[in-house]
Amino acid sequence: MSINNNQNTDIQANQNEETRARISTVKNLKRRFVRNDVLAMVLLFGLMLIAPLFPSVKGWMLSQASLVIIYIIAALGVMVLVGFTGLVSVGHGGFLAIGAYTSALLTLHLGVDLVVGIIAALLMSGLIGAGLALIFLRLSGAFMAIGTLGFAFFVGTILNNIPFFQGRDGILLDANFVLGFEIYDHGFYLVSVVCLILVTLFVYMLVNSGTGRAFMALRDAEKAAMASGVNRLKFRTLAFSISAAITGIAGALNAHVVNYVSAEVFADIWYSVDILMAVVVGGSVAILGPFVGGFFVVMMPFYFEQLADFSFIMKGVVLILVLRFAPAGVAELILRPLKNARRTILRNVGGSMVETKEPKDD
Amino acid sequence: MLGQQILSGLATGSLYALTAIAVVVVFRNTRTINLAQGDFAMVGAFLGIIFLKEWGMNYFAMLALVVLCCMALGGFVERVVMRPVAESDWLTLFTTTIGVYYILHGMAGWIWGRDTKAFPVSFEATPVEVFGALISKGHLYNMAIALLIGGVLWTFFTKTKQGIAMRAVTDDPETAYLMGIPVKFIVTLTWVMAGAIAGFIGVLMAPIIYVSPEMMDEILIKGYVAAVFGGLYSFRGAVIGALMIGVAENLAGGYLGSHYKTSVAFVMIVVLLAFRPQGLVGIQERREI
Amino acid sequence: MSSLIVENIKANYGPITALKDTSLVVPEKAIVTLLGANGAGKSTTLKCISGVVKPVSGSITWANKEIGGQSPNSITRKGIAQVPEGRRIFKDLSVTENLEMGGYTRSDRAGIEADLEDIFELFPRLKERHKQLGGSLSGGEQQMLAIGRGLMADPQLLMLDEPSLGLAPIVVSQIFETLQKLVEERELAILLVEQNMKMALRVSSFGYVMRLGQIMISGSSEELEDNKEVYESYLGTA
Amino acid sequence: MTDHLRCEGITVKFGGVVACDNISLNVETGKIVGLIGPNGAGKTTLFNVLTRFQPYVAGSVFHNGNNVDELRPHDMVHRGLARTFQNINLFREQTTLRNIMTGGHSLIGNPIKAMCWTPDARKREREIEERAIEIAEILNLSGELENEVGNLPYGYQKRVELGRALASKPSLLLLDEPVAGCNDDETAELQEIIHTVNKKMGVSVLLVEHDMKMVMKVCDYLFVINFGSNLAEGTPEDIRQNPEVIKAYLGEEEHT
Repeated sequence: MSINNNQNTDIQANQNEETRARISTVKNLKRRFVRNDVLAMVLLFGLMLIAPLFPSVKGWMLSQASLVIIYIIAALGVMVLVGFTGLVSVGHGGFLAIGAYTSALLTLHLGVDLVVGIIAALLMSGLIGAGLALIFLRLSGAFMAIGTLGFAFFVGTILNNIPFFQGRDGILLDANFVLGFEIYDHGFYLVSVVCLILVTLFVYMLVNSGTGRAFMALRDAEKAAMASGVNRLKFRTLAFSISAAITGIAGALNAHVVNYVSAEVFADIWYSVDILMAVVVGGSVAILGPFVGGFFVVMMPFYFEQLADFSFIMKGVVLILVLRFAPAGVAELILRPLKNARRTILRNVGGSMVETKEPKDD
Repeated sequence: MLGQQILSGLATGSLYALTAIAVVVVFRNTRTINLAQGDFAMVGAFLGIIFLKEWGMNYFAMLALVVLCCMALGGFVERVVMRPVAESDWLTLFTTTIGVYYILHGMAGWIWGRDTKAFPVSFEATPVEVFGALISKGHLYNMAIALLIGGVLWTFFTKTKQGIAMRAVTDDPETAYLMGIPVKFIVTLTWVMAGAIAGFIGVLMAPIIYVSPEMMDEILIKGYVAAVFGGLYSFRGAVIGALMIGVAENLAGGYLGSHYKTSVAFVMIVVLLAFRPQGLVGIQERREI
Repeated sequence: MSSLIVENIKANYGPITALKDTSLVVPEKAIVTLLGANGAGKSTTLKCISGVVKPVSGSITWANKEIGGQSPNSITRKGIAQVPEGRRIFKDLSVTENLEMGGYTRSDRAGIEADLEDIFELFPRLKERHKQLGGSLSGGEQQMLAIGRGLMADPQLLMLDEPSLGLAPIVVSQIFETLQKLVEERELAILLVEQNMKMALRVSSFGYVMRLGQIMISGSSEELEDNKEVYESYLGTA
Repeated sequence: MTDHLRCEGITVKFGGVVACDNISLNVETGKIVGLIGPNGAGKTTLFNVLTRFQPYVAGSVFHNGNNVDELRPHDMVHRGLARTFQNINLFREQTTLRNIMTGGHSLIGNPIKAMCWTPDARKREREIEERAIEIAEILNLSGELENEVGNLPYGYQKRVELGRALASKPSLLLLDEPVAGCNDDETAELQEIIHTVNKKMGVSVLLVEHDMKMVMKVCDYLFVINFGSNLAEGTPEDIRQNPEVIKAYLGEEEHT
């Protein structure tokens, strides 16, 4: 319901020419900033899409790249929860597994198309996420982290012990079909990139909508959010299911990138921890964060392939150093100059009266 | 049969209880969910093998030395890793312990290898009879040590100045600081204590589950779940929760089949939290976390 | 001579400049009152003295030695104890344990025992409830416990932050009587932050009025009681 | 005149402590009403009751004559009630613009549509943004729109919070100590803004405040509470002369 719609005009009546001009300059600037953001994303994704055309790019590079993309998508999913709502899940490996098995089983038993598999995975994870949200959202902070950790663990034991899921032997799949065409490394890479583009676009829209604002309001100051009219439970449940659904997409891709799923892989709760880590290292505030984090988490063991334990140690060291020196994540470090520049431009236009106090790092 | 299931459930439960107590100790005073708690114990177990096999120490000297080493490890982690981020939000604290987890995990794998190792000491498998139920000597011994540690902790928290000060810090760190209680020292002490408990757990667990970098993962999760039973604040709740998990797990294993054994903890936590989000003992969270 | 001299201290509290330029003196065995409306900087002044907040500039001298910027631990050891605003009892600790924590910085076992007895004598109610948890006490009892806890540090200067907050008038007057008794018996100096102006001025010998982080008016209690400006700072009217 | 907001016989207990004991008050439509009382009198608790943040054991709250006992805080916002907090409660890591726009949450419509950017949702979004920019201009915050609120000086943050409350197009504004910690200039500025909001935008205001000068100047009517109970009510003139009130503020002279 809306109240006193006439107030808007009242405000406008109080403005003189000068302020009106300033308001419109500010609006135009804001629009330009948004255009620049979109342009940067178009460039990045364009490059990713045409990458297979370069002769030096080999098939194995593309499947490695697909793996990175899968992690980025999963991390974007976790970001919606951790970054936007401030709720922490250490159990998203569970949703990854749900997505993977949904798609894998459908392909195995019904021979569905990859596109159908991905959509089914998305829906399945989203629905289960919504159901679980009802339990987990009764908990706050640390309690929820432990609850979700238990969930991932639970999914692992189910996969291991119920014969339908074929336990540690796993499910071996045949080739992937997209819209009737059989695809290989190149094709799968393109499917992954398209998924990534769609998910990124969605997350961008989410951030720049009232819904995203409500999520972030709950993260930063719960009481203030409620005082702004945000229904806490409703929006948290929404965030939780969106987050689960996105992770489900990553799960489906994960099953098909190697055409194999097994409980061995998904029962490992440290899978969940890895995704969370990607978000923390990359940063969960800017969309760039999961890109950096996903890349880091996948590529680190890749480079230290011969020294699995050493990559563990490096992961730990990097994580601790990032938390200590760049708590907002690596992406924040990259983006900070840009943000500062925009702030300065607007201050000059808007006629700031604050003695310049450089933003400090918390 | 039932009595026996319950008794060995209590025996495993008492080890979960120790883990849960260590989790609660750290959480109460530092808002940190310590994911590396299990790894302290894992390091302790590996050290135990070295002390026994390579240094030829006897069991009790080994136990004492392992506990000392784990205390040092706990203190070291607090001073070097946790203190610089101590003022951060709980997620940062939590993820920092993930970093510690990765490092300890990787180091253990690097130095000692990924294969499971047998712990040289194992107690005679011959069961003894307690109240008509049969239980192995190892289990009995574990329960006794767990009880002993529980008693020592209780005395520490109620009878000693540092123990009371630790509770005061839990209660209201700002006022504790005003009273002249060195809050930072107490926090270090907290981690040292968590290390000590981990040392015991490592040595007690090792003969039962073998030694490997991953040995504590599952137990740690059950320790967490138990800690949540007490609302993460109450020792009593954590112990009750841990014993319940131990017993329920054993009963499920005995009557439903061992497949279901490991899921019991999760199902229990879901049921509990659905009805009592504050935990079993109903202690309200006092700090915003 | 153990007198407290605060000179030109400045302090920030979060985003606010809480203290601009505050100076005050608490002589030996005297009760000095610090008055002022909410947000005037009274509590911050106390926190600077007790070491919880570090002043940006200025000096705090106690018994002719500079103590500004030291930790609460060393300041408590030097004989300055604070009873915080809102009492801040350790809710999960028993009454006795609360008192013991007040004496955390001391190591003379016998002295602690003796003081514990003294405090139980001073507040018999606390003795009756010595095993109860701090959180289960009534507001007045909690205030007694807070004062007792402050005394356990064996201070020469006791600072109280709004001891009358939320308490019924009859309880407040009992507490103020106790304070007077303490000054006589234990040779304490007291620095009192209060909103309850009349009662505070009645027990004290000297007072300061703060506004926006600065001392606006100072004078003997009699002077302040007759000063119109003091009323104005409270009621916004002459 | 009609009552915009009214409460009757509100009682709140914290454990054994009675924070509010049978308090009643009402805010007439279009008026600025002040709620005052010494520290610890229960003002903020009552405030939280009125905005439905605080449960109560007895009594009722009425908004435009409707009983709102069962409503939750966010429901109150959708009914046109907006509030600020005693200790600034903002989304510190977000920009001024986003903070104010979040205040317009009740205007976003269906959240699913909003996040899918349907044309209707985008139209609402643009309106919210425009309104936020306009509010920022009124509150002298235009230059800080892209600045994170946590970096702003205290007085600015106070205004951002007010802006957030105004963004929901409230018909009743509840302000908890709007000028606490502000210097004289900032106080005067906020006072002016409250006046504008009330007179030009027709918003009723209930404010809790310690700065007596400000309260006496701004309010049309005052309620005084002490020890969790009603002590007095009346125009600022009445209250200033009320001996009970003076006693409550300056401390009673007990002769024992």
